[in-house]
Amino acid sequence: MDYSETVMDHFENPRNQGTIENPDGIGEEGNPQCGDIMKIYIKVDDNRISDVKFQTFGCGAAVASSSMATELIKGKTLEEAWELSNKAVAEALEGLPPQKMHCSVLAEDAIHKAINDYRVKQGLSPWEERAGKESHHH
Amino acid sequence: MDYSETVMDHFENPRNQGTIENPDGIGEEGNPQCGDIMKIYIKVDDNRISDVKFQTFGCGAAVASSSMATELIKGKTLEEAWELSNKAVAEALEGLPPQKMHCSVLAEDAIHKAINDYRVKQGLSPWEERAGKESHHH
Amino acid sequence: MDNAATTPVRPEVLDAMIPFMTHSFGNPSSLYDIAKISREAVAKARSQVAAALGAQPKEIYFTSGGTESDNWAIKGVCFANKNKGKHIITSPIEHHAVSHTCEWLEKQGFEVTYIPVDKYGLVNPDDVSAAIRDDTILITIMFANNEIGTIEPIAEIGKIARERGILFHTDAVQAVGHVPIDVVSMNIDMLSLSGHKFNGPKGTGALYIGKRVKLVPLMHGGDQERKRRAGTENVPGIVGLGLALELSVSEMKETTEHLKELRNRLIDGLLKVPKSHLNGHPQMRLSNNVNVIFEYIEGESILLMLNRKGIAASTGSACNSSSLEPSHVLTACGLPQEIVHGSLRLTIGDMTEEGDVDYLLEVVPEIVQKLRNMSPLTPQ
Amino acid sequence: MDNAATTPVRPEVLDAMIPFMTHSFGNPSSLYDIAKISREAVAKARSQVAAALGAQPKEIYFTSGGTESDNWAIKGVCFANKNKGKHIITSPIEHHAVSHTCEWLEKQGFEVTYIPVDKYGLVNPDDVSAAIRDDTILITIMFANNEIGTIEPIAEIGKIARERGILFHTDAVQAVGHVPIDVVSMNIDMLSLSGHKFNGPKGTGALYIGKRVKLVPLMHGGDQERKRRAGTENVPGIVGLGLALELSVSEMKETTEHLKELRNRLIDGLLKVPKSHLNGHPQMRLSNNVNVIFEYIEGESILLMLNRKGIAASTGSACNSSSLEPSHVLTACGLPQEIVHGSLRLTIGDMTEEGDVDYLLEVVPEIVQKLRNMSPLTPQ
Ligand SMILES: Cc1ncc(COP(=O)(O)O)c(C=O)c1O
Ligand SMILES: Cc1ncc(COP(=O)(O)O)c(C=O)c1O
Ligand code: FES
Ligand code: FES
Repeated sequence: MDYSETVMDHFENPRNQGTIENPDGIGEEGNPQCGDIMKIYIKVDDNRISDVKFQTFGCGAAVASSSMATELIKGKTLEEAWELSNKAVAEALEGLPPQKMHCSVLAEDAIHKAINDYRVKQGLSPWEERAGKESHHH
Repeated sequence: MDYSETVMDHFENPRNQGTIENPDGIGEEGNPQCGDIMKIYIKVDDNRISDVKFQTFGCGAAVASSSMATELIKGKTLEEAWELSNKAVAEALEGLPPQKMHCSVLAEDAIHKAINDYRVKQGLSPWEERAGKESHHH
Repeated sequence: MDNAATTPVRPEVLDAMIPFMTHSFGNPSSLYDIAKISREAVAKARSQVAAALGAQPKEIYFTSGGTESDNWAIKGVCFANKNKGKHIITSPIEHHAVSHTCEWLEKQGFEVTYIPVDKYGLVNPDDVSAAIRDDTILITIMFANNEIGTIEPIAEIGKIARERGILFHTDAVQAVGHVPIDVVSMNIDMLSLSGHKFNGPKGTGALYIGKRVKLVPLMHGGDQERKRRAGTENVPGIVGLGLALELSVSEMKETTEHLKELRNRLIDGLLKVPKSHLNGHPQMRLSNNVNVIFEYIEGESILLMLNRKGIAASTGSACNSSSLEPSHVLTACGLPQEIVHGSLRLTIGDMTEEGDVDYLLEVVPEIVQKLRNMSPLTPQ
Repeated sequence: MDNAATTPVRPEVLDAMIPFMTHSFGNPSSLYDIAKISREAVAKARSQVAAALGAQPKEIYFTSGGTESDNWAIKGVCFANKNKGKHIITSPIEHHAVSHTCEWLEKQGFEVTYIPVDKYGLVNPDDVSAAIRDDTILITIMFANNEIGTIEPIAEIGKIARERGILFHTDAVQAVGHVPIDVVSMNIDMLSLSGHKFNGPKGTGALYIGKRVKLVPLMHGGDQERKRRAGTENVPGIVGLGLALELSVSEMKETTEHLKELRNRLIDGLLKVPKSHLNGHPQMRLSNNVNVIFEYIEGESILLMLNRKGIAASTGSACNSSSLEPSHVLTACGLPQEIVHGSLRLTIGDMTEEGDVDYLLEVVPEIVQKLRNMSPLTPQ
């Protein structure tokens, strides 16, 4: 597996790793094929993600994607955070090997679940996944 | 092809190579499979092979067998010469590779033909090949 | 720490190979003198391999590796006997060189029975016996497993196969040079080995084919290897394989003792980590193999961390394979999916020292702790 | 003088291989850093081979030699397309790695058409076109013949195959590194090559597989080579093959000129012997190949005599083969049986010098005379 130095950096020194006590939203996503699991915790203030943490059971790409994705949505509005695609995560990591793209999808999906968890708890209707979006079940 | 030094000696310095003018018997034998041809000329005095020559178109083992076989029958009675088996030729050559045993059979057969050619010319009935003898057509 | 994957060529083996690369380049199947040197060197290697297995030299056929030997043995017997029967018996923990070959043959109309293994990865010979059908043409069970190191009851299976008149092939790629083998007393009809698993060259292997075995070539072509395996002989490779195997066998007793000591120390130390378990059989295992599961964490990430500490290792995790399927070996041993992902295989070699083991016992627990801190599965 | 059989490894190629035998022994398919060096070296070799053929690196698959490449291409396409059709077109002068593979496939229910060759060993592309049937799935015609050196009209055959939508494989074992090749403009779908024919290591080869080709693996097993050719990569071998091919191609123009000069001199000199004839095409022939028939004498005995003079050579005579069948190539060219036995193949290489040619021109006529004196076929 040839990972970029950015992937290895985020893998070895993961940003935002851990949990949030009393989070405003939690999203958990797993890939049944590879068995990996990612959990995202968010704190929302004023429609912005004021804090975010992750826990990941998974490969190097999964850990690095969690770390990078949480960095990218921290401080962003929920709308902005929703728009974060797995491709953007992979790009920010300076690329992922083709068979590891699904690991970044896990991050996108876990964030969406956390946002919708928050929305539902707020009594709002969940946002819908855009059509034709990449799946982590390949 | 691993030939013994005796084979190589008889191949490089063939004994009795050539023809006999007005021979008493000629035997020619060919192997239709490998295409090789051996021709034996004999001179008979007093029921003994007083001279013998060969011509061979064939592999190293065929040439060496011709050379060795002619050496072995020279001066022998026709009965003794008839008894020379291809195995004896091969043994005298210090062995032949298994797939080259048929080359020595060629020598045995050509000698038999030469002896019978002589016998027929003398008005005698030809001798019969012993049963179960090795064939050069394998 | 990944000696089961591949080993470097020993210096004396390399020295023996080089002349055949640069000088004596004759083709051993041709006539001329220069080829004689090659021919004799190949003959010597054939005797060396035969001696290591208790076989006759003419029962040894050189190939390009363990994979070719496995493919040849299995496809060769199946295509040669397809009029006799179409049933194959194997185990679910075979190397892919065997299992994928069997799967392909299933698509060609053959039928395969997979004998289940117990939690240690052991095949029960009685199960093999029970699985034999009238149309069984081949039993193929590996000698020792490459992931968990379990050594199978080969002599018992061989006895059953011989009694029932069925051909028995064993993939002994992990065993040859490491475990005593005797094809005669073990009733083995065909045996695969691979040069680079015992400090011989990569791209070399052999298949032992007992005299009574008929099989179709995998490589059709020239008359090499008694017309059964075509292709210009890889003379330097063959020379290297022969010598490396001879050396391994002559040093086997000593090496094994040394490795077992290190292995046991490593296992004992790793099992001190809470929620860790040994995979494979505690006694019937290769002396170089350690395979441990750490719950709640994932294998590829362990490997990456180890790699950063300068240690090469292997895992049964799906994330480390391009197929995304977790180890079929650990799954067959009955390990639940969540746990299969956290396995770590460390295979030691003659060059492993006590200090290496100590270093591992220092870094692995730290890595496990770090990854467990990160994992959503770790109980609070 | 038998460079078509095998060539020694060039010193600079050996130097490039050795580190991968003794040090960087990582398995290129695994995770750890040490493996990265191997992985990059294999990638470089793949690019070198691709560049030599005008192909993409991902269309190059490493094998254990020309024989494996031929077997894989032909069996692989046939097994993958057996529902589409079962007809193969080939020539009667293929290397046994192709012809014996086709013969085996005939036993498995495939049908083979052998396009006749003319007296120079040339296949007529129109004949190929005429032989195509609705169920033709593969055309396999060699690039250059190993016995008589004739170079086939590959681009023309490729054009026909592409137009008719049929896969085209060529055994280019004798051509690669010696003749310019471009798989794209020549419409070649698959191409076999072997490392030891251009001063690379024995036991190495490659198969070019164009993007549109589907074929079944010959080696089932691990995920190596994009899951199409299993088996631990022979990293030193692959590195050596890549470099040797790059060097051969870069020096091709110069080498070819030099060889042609020597070759023509040798041919002219040998044909001065009465009742001698050139085999193969006078112009469309490999620059290293000389193949001459001397009437009334037999090939093996010529070789033995030459051997004693320190010269290695080759013959199409049956007496030199363990099968006792004379050269199928010369027979296909229409030579009568008596004459087929007297052929002599001399193949020169970059290390051949003018003095070697002079020496040959001195000894061969003497040997021919000596053997003719001994032959019952020589007219008095
Ligand atoms: C034309 C041709 N094809 C195939 C082969 C087989 O190559 P290898 O012996 O390297 O497997 C050879 C060489 O022997 C050859 O000359
Ligand atoms: C048990 C087993 N069988 C077969 C193989 C295949 O051997 P190779 O990669 O040398 O072809 C291996 C090694 O990878 C193995 O461990
Ligand atoms: S998350 Fe499945 S392999 Fe990375
Ligand atoms: S006589 Fe036929 S090969 Fe010797």
